[in-house]
Amino acid sequence: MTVRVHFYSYFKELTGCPSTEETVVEGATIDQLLGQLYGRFPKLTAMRNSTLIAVGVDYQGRSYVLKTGDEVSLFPPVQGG
Amino acid sequence: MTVRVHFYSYFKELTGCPSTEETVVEGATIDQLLGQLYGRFPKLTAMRNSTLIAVGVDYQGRSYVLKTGDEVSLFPPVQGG
Amino acid sequence: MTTELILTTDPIDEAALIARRRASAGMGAAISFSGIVRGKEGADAISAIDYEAFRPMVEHQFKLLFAEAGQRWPVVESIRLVHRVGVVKVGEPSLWVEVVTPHRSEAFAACQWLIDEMKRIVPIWKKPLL
Amino acid sequence: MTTELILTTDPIDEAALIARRRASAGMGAAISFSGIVRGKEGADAISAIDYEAFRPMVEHQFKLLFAEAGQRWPVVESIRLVHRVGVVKVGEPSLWVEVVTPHRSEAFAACQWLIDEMKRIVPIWKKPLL
Repeated sequence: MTVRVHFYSYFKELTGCPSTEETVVEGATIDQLLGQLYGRFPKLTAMRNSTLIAVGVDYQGRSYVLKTGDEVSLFPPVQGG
Repeated sequence: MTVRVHFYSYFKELTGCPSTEETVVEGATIDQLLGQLYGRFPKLTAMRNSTLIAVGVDYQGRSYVLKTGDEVSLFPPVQGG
Repeated sequence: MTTELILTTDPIDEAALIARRRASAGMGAAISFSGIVRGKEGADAISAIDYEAFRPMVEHQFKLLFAEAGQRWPVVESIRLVHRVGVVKVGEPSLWVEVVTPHRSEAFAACQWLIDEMKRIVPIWKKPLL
Repeated sequence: MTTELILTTDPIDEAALIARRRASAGMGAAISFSGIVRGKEGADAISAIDYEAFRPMVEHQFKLLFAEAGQRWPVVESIRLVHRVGVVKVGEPSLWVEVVTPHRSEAFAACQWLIDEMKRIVPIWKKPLL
């Protein structure tokens, strides 16, 4: 199955794109998705410990099980204000 | 010697006047002045433990030694805001 | 640090005060607090509060407080404070305080400290009107 | 509790926001905080900050924060928050928050909590412009 992944802030520079599609196996977790993305976008790995993850408009942890149609967003620490 | 004493807020109601003159001995302290005033204005005694005292525009304690021309102000706890 | 104190019988024009705000390029935070007359004093409904001020002492005590605020938070660039005297109707602000600082934590701290100290030592009193 | 969130590319008109403030007769405190773009980011002089927002998530996360603020401080009557997106020049506010409560302690506490939480979870990012 395929999920769309969006990048925000300087994650776009690290990946070179604002979003991408990634094919994962049924029942894959965000952790597995991240593993695949780190293979495609090695510069993202430097941010491994400070990457925030959302599915839709809610934060999710790495054990979240992906569903078809999920829109995943990855971004660095937020800086509003 | 004579000092002028001003009353603020409901202290004016308790004394019936906004200010008064009081004759005190040379070297008298505010404590002695208060003793005399409590004689003249017995209703003030009820506020004995919550009376604020200023000489001019500065707070003073009861041991302050009065000088000729001092303007003393007595008032209840303040309530700005 | 610049400071401004206004004691006035006129309504506080918050929009005009905001429009006059000055902040240098290093300032990142401006807090303004409005203290508004509530419709009740204890259990009683009131229509207004009559504020009495011992003006020269109010001015002097605020000057001392502003100076102490500047020592406690040397980064404060500006403090402005307006307090109504006389009759202030329910729903109108009786107090407006603004503090401008580089970062928000000092603005919040200094503004709260200033109001707390004002309520402790600045000779202003309230008389509720029914 | 009423809440209002505005994400806008336009300058924040604080005076107009103040003029639109509504507070019932039980409210005694209104705090407004303005976060202003500073002229330096670290050691570098900058001219502006470009704010990027993941808008639908920003709106959702603020909704969650407003609801939690209402649970933590049930006396809060109104929260209004405006955040700029896009380029904000040095000296202009990028954030404006107002909290209206019966007494000042809750206004200060809720306003600070809201800004702290915003900086923790609301997906907005800054890019300094030289």
